[in-house]
Amino acid sequence: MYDRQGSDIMNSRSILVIVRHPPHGTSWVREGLEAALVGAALGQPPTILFSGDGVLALLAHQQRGALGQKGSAAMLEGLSLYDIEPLWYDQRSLETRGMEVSQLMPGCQQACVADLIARHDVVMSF
Amino acid sequence: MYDRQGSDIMNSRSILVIVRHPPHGTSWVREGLEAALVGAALGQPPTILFSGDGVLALLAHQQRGALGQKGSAAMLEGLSLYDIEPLWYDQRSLETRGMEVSQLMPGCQQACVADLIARHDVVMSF
Amino acid sequence: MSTLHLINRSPFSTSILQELADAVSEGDHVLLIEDGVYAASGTTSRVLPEDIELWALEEDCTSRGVTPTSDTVGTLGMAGFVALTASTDRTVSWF
Amino acid sequence: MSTLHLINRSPFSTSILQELADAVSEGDHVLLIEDGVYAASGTTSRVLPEDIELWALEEDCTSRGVTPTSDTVGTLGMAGFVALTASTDRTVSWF
Amino acid sequence: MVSQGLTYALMVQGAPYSQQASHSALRFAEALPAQGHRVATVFFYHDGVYNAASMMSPPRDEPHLLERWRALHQTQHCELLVCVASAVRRGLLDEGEARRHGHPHPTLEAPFELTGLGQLMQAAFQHDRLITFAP
Amino acid sequence: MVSQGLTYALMVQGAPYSQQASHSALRFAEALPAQGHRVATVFFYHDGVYNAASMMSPPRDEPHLLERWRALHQTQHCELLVCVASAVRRGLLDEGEARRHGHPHPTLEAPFELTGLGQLMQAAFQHDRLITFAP
Repeated sequence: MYDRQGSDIMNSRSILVIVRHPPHGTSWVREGLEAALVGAALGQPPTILFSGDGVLALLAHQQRGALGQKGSAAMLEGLSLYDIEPLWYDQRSLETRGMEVSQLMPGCQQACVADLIARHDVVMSF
Repeated sequence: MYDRQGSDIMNSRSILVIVRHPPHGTSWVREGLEAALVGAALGQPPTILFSGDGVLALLAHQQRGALGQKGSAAMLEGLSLYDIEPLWYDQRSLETRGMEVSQLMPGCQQACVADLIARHDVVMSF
Repeated sequence: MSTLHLINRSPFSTSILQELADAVSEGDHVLLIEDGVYAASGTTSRVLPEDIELWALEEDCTSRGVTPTSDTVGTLGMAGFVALTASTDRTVSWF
Repeated sequence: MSTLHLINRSPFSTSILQELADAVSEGDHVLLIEDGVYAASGTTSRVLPEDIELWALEEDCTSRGVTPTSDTVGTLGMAGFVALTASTDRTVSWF
Repeated sequence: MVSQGLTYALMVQGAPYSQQASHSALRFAEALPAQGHRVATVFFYHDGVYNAASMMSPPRDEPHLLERWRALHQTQHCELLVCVASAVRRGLLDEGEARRHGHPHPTLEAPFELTGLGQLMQAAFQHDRLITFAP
Repeated sequence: MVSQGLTYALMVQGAPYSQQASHSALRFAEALPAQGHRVATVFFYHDGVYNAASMMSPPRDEPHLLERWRALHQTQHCELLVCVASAVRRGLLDEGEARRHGHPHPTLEAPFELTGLGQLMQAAFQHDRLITFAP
């Protein structure tokens, strides 16, 4: 599959994955992260941005769900191993949710959303 | 199926159907109305309340979707034939959406939501 | 006669709490479950009148790393959730 | 270099427009489709900066009985939707 | 806590694996007997009908929702009712519907049953409580 | 309007019959050729995978979404790719996956193909535009 296009095409297009939904209640966060991980495995780590309720996925001290649902915290902590770092977040989304930077897991960094979008060729939303 | 319980049980429990989602974009409105119609066919017409984005289902002059989707306007106009009337709406939801009563289809009436809920035995949400 | 109101969606991306504030009666209970528990910490739930009891489902708080504001929000296990549905007259889901 | 932002959810029960206001750049386009077209009438869309172009998909307005506020919102058919995705550099969906 | 046991109807409107509604409904239903109650009817509506997809094959380290519903049926003897209009358009057909639509094999099997909305309304009339688990 | 034709990838995340996403994606895709463009890849993810349910049987007066996707495949020669991880847990299995999980019959058929997320990322790298149709 990797051969289907030249690697110069691969390298010429940058991808931004935006996560805008909260973890646990739906599968959006996991699905966005899985797409990002596969991009990294193909040699092209996407940029990842948490905005809106997506910033709730960055809260420290999360656990598995009561019925054994995995959540997304473990995946997030592993992203840096695949050169997906930092975990960009929208500061305004944090503020409107009454959250402090100190509540976030390690590896998060404040983003300018408009700039991030303008700097990428393709944007995927989850 | 109708025989499975005595009609006195049937008549002793009142049902309120609350519609809180907009029409067209999802199937919630149609599904709520279909449940209400079946209740009426069983001889027990539910009360129906439009709140939140549900009030958008009451806008006059709606049409079918571009791909032939039916929408809900025709169903709403037929409810009175099944003794489901009036179409109760939450005035505050109307106001926060910048809507006027004059924009609604015929047969709508302002509700006190807290009272409606307290007066029914069972509430179904769509 | 009282009602249990279930909220399972994030209070930040929806206006459910504002809508609910007009729909509750004195003595009603509100239980936050699933993504609704994000309303359990901070000041989000202040739009609700003070004569209603506000609860959050403990297991959904735990998985999300949410600590309820203890003086305004009680926490319940699944047994408490069941008990609330039994002791109230009806349950309304807001989503 | 510009971006097309697609909005398909009701502006009344979500806070997407407020979030979008910080995410747009000068020259970007915003297209309201599906339940997003409820932002096309009235003053809902005023939170967006004035240097972006605001559009609503005509067929979704028609089915919903929505009349866009003509001095601030343009209407487009499906051909116009396609043309916007071609003339901008990327499309972002907000939902 | 309550001396007399109540019968419950649950309406499940959330799709499995994308939304928590099925998980919450199962957790709730499984907690009923400890207080003397039981779930009598589960009605699947909206995208909740997908809970009945008979070939559901989750990874081993994730909950198998269909098996959980089947276990609930066995322990509490509840009906698992699936809205027939919602199911058939989405491709969930029992043996009869499969035959009627010219397909050789069903995609929905017992203990799940395709039924009309009348069964939902009757469950609401008949049981002590109706609880909706939505997406 | 544009002199050179573009290739499009569509990501469809909305479930059929409960959300408008599939309808919007189809309307959009069908409008591409008039301006010289074409859809090269449709990738179904999240509850969008249910668009590929092979026994989907809507009432006659409603659009048959599976048939519309099939027609799109024929006219624009696009791939119809379904995320295999999302599909299998939800009970959508092609012949190989059905065999592997001990089921006698598939619930997903050509022209739909089960593929990994690598194909989604490659479509994003390869085609000129990616448009997401979400619930």
